[in-house]
Amino acid sequence: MINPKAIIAARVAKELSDGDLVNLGIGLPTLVANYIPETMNVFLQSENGLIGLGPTPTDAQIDKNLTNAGAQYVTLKDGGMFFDSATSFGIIRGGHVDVTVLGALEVDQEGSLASWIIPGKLVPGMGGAMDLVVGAKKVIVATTHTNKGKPKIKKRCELPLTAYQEVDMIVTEMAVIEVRSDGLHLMERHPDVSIETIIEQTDAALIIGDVKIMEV
Amino acid sequence: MINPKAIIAARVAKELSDGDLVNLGIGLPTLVANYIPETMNVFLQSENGLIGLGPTPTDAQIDKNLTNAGAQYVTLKDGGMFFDSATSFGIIRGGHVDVTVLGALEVDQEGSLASWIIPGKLVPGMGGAMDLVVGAKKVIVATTHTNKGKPKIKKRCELPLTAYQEVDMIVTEMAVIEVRSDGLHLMERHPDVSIETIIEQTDAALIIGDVKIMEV
Amino acid sequence: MDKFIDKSTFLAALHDGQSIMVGGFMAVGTPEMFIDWIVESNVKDLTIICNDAGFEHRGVGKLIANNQVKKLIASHIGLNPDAGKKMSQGALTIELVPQGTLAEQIRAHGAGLGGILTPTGIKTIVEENKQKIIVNDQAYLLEVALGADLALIEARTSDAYGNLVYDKTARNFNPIMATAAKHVFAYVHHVVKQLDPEIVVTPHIFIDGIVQKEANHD
Amino acid sequence: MDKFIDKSTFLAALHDGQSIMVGGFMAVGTPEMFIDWIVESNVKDLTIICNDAGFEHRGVGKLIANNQVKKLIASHIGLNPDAGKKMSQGALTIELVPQGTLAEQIRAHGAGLGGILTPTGIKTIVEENKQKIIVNDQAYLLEVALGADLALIEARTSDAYGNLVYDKTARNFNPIMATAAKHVFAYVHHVVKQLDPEIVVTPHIFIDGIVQKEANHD
Repeated sequence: MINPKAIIAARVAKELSDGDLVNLGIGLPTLVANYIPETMNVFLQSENGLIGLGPTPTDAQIDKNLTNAGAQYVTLKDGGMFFDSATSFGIIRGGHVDVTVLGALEVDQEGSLASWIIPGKLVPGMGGAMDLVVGAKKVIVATTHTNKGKPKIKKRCELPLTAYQEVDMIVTEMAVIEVRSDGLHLMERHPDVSIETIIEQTDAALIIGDVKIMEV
Repeated sequence: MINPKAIIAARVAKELSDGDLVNLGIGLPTLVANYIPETMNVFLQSENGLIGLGPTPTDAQIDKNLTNAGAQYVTLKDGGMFFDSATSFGIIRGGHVDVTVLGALEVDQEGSLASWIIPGKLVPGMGGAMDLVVGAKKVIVATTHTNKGKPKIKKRCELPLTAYQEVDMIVTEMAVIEVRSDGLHLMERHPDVSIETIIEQTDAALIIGDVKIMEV
Repeated sequence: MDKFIDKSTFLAALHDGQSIMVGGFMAVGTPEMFIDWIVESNVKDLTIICNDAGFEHRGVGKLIANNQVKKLIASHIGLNPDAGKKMSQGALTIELVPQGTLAEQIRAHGAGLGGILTPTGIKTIVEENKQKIIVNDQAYLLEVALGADLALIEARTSDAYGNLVYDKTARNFNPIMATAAKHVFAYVHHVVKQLDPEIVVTPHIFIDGIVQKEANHD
Repeated sequence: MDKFIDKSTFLAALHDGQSIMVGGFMAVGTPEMFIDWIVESNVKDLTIICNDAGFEHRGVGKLIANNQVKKLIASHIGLNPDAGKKMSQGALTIELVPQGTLAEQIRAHGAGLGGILTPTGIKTIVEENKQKIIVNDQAYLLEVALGADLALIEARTSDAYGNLVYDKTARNFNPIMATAAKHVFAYVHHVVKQLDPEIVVTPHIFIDGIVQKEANHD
């Protein structure tokens, strides 16, 4: 498993459909854009005020007033447009975003997510994450399965929450997990990783049915 | 007193100042625009979505998509612009309108106004009037002093209210009245109308101090 | 991803008992062709949400005249005596809402808010049966979000994606209604390949179907 | 009606203890010249309302670095370690607000609303000390309107009246902040005689003073 992030990003991309409006969080989720088939019309939203995020600009194309929510330079695709922050979060909170993909410090078996603060240690703030997780139709957490061996998928989040019971799916380099009302269903495993290993690296209880092999 | 409406409109116009944003209601208040000095920059707002209302168009200038809130054709002045209804009432409710001028069925000595319904008889609806009266910095009621001899300026409105205690000034063809916390102050009278006549035609109590003569 | 639809697709989206938001202010900015198609469809028991009742032969007034409307939510009905008459006869329920409140209720639904606190209507009959909330010593009415099954809007120009811009005061309620319904159809006067990304008023993601003026609809 | 002001007029509007909204998203769309002038003025005990803390040497971060900020209301401070450090030391109070809530609170103030009901933050620490209101069986937080003494915004172009349009993602919080403060100053890159009335984002009535880039300010 040479590049866990690439595995995760590629697998998340398969969840997107033609015509979807998608918000990709800072960091790992941003990589998902690289795996969307060119034939598919997926519209990327950035909460700082645009729909139609295009590829990273060349040095010559850089416009200092055209950035994503992570302050990286971006481009705008045909059909894209700009709007203010109230409109942007109207789109987000109003249920008009089909899929939001974001990272996690912890995610739990009820679908609650912690991603914005480690009290006393790291206080970046929630930015737009709370609105995105509450507002988007489908919430996908894209994260490494553990933090250097420490499980991130927990029975119950211990850190302050980003949102309560809003996560729909968890994609890691080892597994694809669906959050349902009865708990976490292990849907897919990486071909090189056994179900036992996944259970071992997961604090939360997993419901094991017909586990497919992840396409990697 | 040949034209009461002209007297009222001309007097209301004197309340406007350079740079004011002003909303003129349907009917009599619309006439106020004719008495604003050309040298004065007053910006007229129309709640259907524009600032910069200009004079009535000639037949050749008529654009069916350029109307005021009374569905009359209008023009747009230099510096004017268009916006949607939420923005329009954000401007109104948010206290960004300096003066709103509107008519009345009844107005009372506490500054409450009734202007939108006679139950069982006339139910046009409140339109934007409730927001305008609550939101504007200064509310001027422009009305004939009586309805065919029946006082419109009452001790207390009997009809359902447009707003409670929001009116600042009442301008009629007979008098200029200010609404203060202690009641209605008669500030000016028409040169041809005695204070006694005004008192007689007014149901509300009037506080009489130094009454000036209206410029007509 | 072709959003350009024909009349049959529009008609298939109509059902008895639907709630329909219709853009326009005294019929300025109302998609008249959609109204005519609803009249033709003869669907019944509609709840119409519109700034006003239009005129008897223009705007949503045509739906009232054709007895297709069970309930009208509007700020003003003064220019359509037929609406007042049907209300008096008990044939039409009319809920009158301050115009600014109506705009915010629609915007709130589109923006995922449960409602807003407005000072408008305090100590009037508008406050009946509503929750009053004090913020910083001022009283506000809680006005809840208002959505609909369908929104029918009119715009000046669409690009190939369905981004929209409007024409002068025909803008009015159209952009907010475009955010607040399960399905949104736009009647547009012109179609261009591309719009300047700085001037788009309604992003294409809000629009489900577009009908272009003077396209062949039969 | 000349809205074009100079540096001295700007400086005269600054006072210790003011609340100031500053447009920009990670300093994109932040009027840096205004920030530099505030640093120069050395006013103290400011409450700054901004999407984020900027960077240590860019955006509102410069005011934090210069110890002029008593309280920061923002959604994110991750790119300015100095802000986090000052917070830990107790030298700076930071109130973290979800970004969409911050945007709506500011818009609400500008639009005369007492507040809005949002589902964001329910069952998180954001709900502490806030009123919860149920609408149609869903829980919402009541988030109250947020205004300021001053708003400092950046725009691409102004016309002679002070109507504004913005540049790409430098728009962000600028248009809503322009509605929500007692005095609003805009830093603009270009001035033209006239703007198309259909594309104006901020109507001139919101703007009290404009400073043009590269005008002589001393």
